Amino acid sequence: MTIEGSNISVNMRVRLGTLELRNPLLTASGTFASGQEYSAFVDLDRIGAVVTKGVSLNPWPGNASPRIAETASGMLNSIGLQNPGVEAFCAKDLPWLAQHDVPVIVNVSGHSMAEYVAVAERLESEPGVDALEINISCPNVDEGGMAFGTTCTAAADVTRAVRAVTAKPLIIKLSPNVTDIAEIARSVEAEGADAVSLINTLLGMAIDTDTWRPKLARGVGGLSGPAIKPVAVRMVWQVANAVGIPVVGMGGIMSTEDAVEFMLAGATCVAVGTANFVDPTATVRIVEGLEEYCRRHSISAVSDLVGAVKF
Amino acid sequence: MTIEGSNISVNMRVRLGTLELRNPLLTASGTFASGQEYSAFVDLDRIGAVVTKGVSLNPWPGNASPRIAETASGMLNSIGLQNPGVEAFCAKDLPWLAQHDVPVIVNVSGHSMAEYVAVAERLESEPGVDALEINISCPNVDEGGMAFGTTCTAAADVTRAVRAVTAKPLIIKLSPNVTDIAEIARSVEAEGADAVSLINTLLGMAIDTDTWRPKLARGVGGLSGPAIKPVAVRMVWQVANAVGIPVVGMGGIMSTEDAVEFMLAGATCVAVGTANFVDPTATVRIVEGLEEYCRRHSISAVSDLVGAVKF
Amino acid sequence: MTLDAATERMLLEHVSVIANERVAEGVGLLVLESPRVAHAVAPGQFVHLRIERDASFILRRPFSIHRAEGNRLHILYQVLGDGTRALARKERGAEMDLIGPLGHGWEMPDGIAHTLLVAGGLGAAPLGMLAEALAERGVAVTVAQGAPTVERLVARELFEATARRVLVATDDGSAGERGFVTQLVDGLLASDRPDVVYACGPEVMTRIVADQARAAGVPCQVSLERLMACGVGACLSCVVATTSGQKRACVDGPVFSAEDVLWDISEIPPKH
Amino acid sequence: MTLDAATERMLLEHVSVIANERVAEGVGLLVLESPRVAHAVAPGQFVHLRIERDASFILRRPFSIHRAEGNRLHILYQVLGDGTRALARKERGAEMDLIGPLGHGWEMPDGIAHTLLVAGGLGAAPLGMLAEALAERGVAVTVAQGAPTVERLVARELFEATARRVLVATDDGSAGERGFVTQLVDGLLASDRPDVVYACGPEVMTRIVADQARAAGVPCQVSLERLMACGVGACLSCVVATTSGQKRACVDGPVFSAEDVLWDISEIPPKH
Ligand SMILES: Cc1cc2nc3c(=O)[nH]c(=O)nc-3n(C[C@H](O)[C@H](O)[C@H](O)COP(=O)(O)OP(=O)(O)OC[C@H]3O[C@@H](n4cnc5c(N)ncnc54)[C@H](O)[C@@H]3O)c2cc1C
Ligand SMILES: Cc1cc2nc3c(=O)[nH]c(=O)nc-3n(C[C@H](O)[C@H](O)[C@H](O)COP(=O)(O)OP(=O)(O)OC[C@H]3O[C@@H](n4cnc5c(N)ncnc54)[C@H](O)[C@@H]3O)c2cc1C
Ligand SMILES: Cc1cc2nc3c(=O)[nH]c(=O)nc-3n(C[C@H](O)[C@H](O)[C@H](O)COP(=O)(O)O)c2cc1C
Ligand SMILES: Cc1cc2nc3c(=O)[nH]c(=O)nc-3n(C[C@H](O)[C@H](O)[C@H](O)COP(=O)(O)O)c2cc1C
Ligand code: FES
Ligand code: FES
Repeated sequence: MTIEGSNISVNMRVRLGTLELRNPLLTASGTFASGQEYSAFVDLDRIGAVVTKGVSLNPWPGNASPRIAETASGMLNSIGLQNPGVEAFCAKDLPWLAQHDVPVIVNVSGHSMAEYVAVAERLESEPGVDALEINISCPNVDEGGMAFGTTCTAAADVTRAVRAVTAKPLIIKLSPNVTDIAEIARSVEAEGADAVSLINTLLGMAIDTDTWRPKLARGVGGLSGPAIKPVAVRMVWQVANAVGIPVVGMGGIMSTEDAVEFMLAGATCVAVGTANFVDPTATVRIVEGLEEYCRRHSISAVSDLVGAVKF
Repeated sequence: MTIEGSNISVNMRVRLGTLELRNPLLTASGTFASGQEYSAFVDLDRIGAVVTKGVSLNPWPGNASPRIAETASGMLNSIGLQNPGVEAFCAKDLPWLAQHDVPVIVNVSGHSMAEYVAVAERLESEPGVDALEINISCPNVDEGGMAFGTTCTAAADVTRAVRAVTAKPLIIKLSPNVTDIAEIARSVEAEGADAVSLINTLLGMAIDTDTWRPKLARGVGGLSGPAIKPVAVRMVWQVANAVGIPVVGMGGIMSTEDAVEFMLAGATCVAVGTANFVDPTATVRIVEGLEEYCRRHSISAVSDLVGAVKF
Repeated sequence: MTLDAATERMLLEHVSVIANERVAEGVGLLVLESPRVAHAVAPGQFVHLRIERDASFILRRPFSIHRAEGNRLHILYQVLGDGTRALARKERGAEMDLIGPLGHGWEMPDGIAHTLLVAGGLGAAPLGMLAEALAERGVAVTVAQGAPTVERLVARELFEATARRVLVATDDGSAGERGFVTQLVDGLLASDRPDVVYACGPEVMTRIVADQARAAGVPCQVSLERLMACGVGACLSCVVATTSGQKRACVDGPVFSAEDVLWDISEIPPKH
Repeated sequence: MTLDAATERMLLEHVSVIANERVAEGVGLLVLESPRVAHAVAPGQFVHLRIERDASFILRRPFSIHRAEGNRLHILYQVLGDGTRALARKERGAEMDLIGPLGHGWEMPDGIAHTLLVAGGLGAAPLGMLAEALAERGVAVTVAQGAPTVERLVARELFEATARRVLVATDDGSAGERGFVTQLVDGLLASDRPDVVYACGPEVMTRIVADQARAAGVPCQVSLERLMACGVGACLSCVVATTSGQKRACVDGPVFSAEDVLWDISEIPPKH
């Protein structure tokens, strides 16, 4: 695409397996709902793809409040995958998204292997769903969630089971709360994942020193925001060097430079999460910033940044 | 001890195994050298104990520069255990420390099992050494270091080997870069560790978007500071609930409230690291703050805070 | 849409500080030049304010609109933590940005003649605009206001100017009756027979007022506080349990019909 | 010792801004009321400044003392990132704290008559106090100064007032000779036959000057920059490889004898 006010044209397109996107900027699941709220601030047709809030088979109430706590350069959340269930999602969210020119990646959550499969099967027939992101890394549910993302066997099992029921591009979302994330990435690649996305939140806790109670009703929750960026960049770099499939990088991206940093580390796409809360225009601001960065550095294709870190 | 300007007296004493300390405030290894530099800012006799920079068997050059990078509410370091070796340490640092009224905990680093043992053996005969902290969690060395802290077997092996050669209180410093830190804590407790300390730094990376080079010459390094506090508090809470031995908590402690938060989570002692760089008087400021906090909450013994978080 | 369009849509506005001064113990009054929100805001709505840029606290802070006159917003804020401490340091000319007007405000049904506004502490903030709007419509307003001490009583002039009666209760009796504002409510329900009760304050108080109103058979609206990340309905951090399921305080509230709320004290934001 | 004693020891000082203005393109001059450091500092030493409190950047920033007069410190700073941007926003009266004076400064051996000071860009900062001290002792000072353009040339008055000669080179020729300051050095070494060369600037430049001095058989001192966490010798983040092992720039430096330095360009702090 050609950029106004410049004769250099930057190719912003990237590929996640068979899914071709107009630019590398995705929304991080759970921070952008299904896009409706933020469409008041940004045009969805400027974003690479909308990644929806996690969808489970049945309606899920989520955790008790308080569900968030602010921390130094970050925040903890224990929303707990509250969602109306896949039927309501297909009835309400997909039709709304269908009216917009933006690829849709549905984030699938499960409390059991069977649930992941059931949700994936239900979505398979939906033309409005361009890809699935399987969340095997949610620190905020008791059964399932993160458990599936912390061992190679479990991660491989979920991937194999979902792969068997979907022909859509399959992205597995990895947990950072592990000793060796590269090994888990390899095990899901081996089972046919088309891409991996990371990082989900780091398991954290905060205690109120006046009340002596945890700041989150659930006790522990997931840490996100700028605070975790160095851990996320490191993991993206490790995983990108361990697998052949594309990596979606996220964790504390607030600025264009942050997005570039993840791409240099090896991310083909980047996702913006907590930043939406701080600046509801963050997604499009960063898309525009990436184009501008490429022009400034005379880079003709944004994909030239992927893994370009120099040692 | 009685506090001026108050008729309530707060007992600040705590025990780490057989080691009794006048207060729970330790220095975090590697951020306070052997105390000499900071003795210009604080009186060491106000601190619970000095934990020294990591000491290895032979002199060690450490990593190339740049060795640090600032991150959001934190910093990365890849110092790489630079130190003059245990002989030089015994010749220079211990005599200096002996002139001061402060318990000394020597942080032991090793690039092999044999090295941990050799350093511990060498220190056994030194009366000026009150306890050993074995660093099996350094992310900044190629062999050894963190490798020993990421599996239960390796952690247990190191503990057993060092336990066999020392009668001094033995503290094992755990790595946060693991899937289940509680399980590793249990395995070192089983081998006779008197206490565990956590967390060491989270493995992280930062890339300069102008030069496209990692900000650290070594590429990756250890993340410390306020950014990691929620992860550290969560791990201290998990470990304190998994073992019977005392826990030394650290990770982003900058204020009195931060220290209280770690004690409520289950830490018997707290260590101040990165905060020394920001405020060279942080250690004593927090000791004074803890006394004041206890008085304000009419707590007669600081140890009453340990694990007192309410659910 | 260009990025500026977001601001054209009156949702994201760059504002500047006109005045910022202490009006009560630990309470400041912030006056912002914020034309778009000032003209669009309805009583009970709020803004989500970005107080600092490269600070270590990253989230926006929600504040009710206490008054809107011309292009200006008045915000009454209590100094509690990092955000409000930083806010208290802002001087005339300082620039910030905010999202708003947000949320579902107070309902003013047609044909009501008498109303009772119950304010606990800073709960007076969102009731200011309401009192003015009701008075404008010729609806009689009675205010029952509580505070720990007289030094912490806020918005007195506004209430005196707009309400037919203002009754006060302070914990230490330094103004009005000694005790809690809730002690005044039963009497006022009986004497004034209001058509609607509007309540805002600590959730323990709001809940009692809701019970008192129910007992008296008077419809009651309450404004609730929740920790809010996005402020626009996307993150689900601000849920309120209601008879019709979990609602988001930032879009479905902060004002709810008291009958619909399934009270859960554990959901009150951290004390200070 | 009470905590105040740390400040009594003249190491930690609470300072206030007397003035802060732009003196060149992207360069500010900060004047601080800092009596203890101002009276104790020697040429080439630095302070470790805590610019903000609850900002997202947590580390102190090291700055050389450009001048010290009475109770005041002059700091010349280039605006690069978060810290210096925040510094540029500080107004008269703003309060900060600093650690200092820190480090090992310039050596001024007895009996020297002629000196050559080579400054690249902000390298002029630590050379200011040195030029004044040398002039005071009646030592002849020649300054060779480089900058990208005339707009970015700093400390001209100070050098004009204290040096016998000031030669300038700019990349674009907008002042003095076109090219690098190092082009001036060989000529000056030959013509002035200095007893000592003092150099500060980008490490690529300092290194060349050190070579030029060695070739001419003139002793050379260089001030080096390293990323610094503690600033007091405890963290080992600032090491410089020397013939006598690894030294800490914050205590053993920042000034080193050029012959002792084992140059390693990779150690230069990140460019901007
Ligand atoms: C819809 C709504 C309207 C509000 N209107 C006002 C008002 O007009 N005047 C006023 O003084 N306060 C008001 N509050 C409360 C105000 O948002 C908090 O006092 C403020 O966010 C505290 O920020 P802090 O950084 O000073 O405190 P901190 O405790 O440091 O804040 C830490 C985190 O907790 C959140 N938080 C803390 N207390 C509250 C609270 N009571 N409610 C919601 N979030 C909280 C902060 O937003 C932040 O995310 C309102 C809250 C809501 C939800
Ligand atoms: C002994 C010494 C004396 C100095 N004297 C001066 C001076 O008089 N005037 C001046 O303008 N600059 C001086 N510098 C460089 C100055 O410290 C940096 O420019 C400044 O720290 C940049 O901070 P920032 O937040 O704007 O940049 P950022 O890049 O955002 O800083 C990020 C981190 O890198 C560090 N950093 C970045 N650049 C440098 C650098 N060149 N040297 C050391 N650390 C750096 C910062 O301290 C911070 O920890 C000196 C450096 C040292 C070591
Ligand atoms: C409020 C909130 C809700 C989230 N919900 C989900 C979710 O439903 N599914 C999921 O895979 N990740 C979820 N995440 C994780 C984010 O998608 C992202 O991985 C993480 O926040 C790191 O990115 P960030 O630092 O940019 O926010 C959630 C994060 C936040 C803050
Ligand atoms: C510069 C630096 C050097 C360190 N060196 C060591 C070390 O030698 N041995 C060790 O066990 N931990 C070392 N650490 C880790 C700290 O002791 C501490 O575990 C970690 O920094 C978290 O605490 P903090 O956030 O308060 O700094 C080092 C940390 C820093 C920042
Ligand atoms: S604050 Fe995000 S949904 Fe209400
Ligand atoms: S900066 Fe810490 S040793 Fe030099």
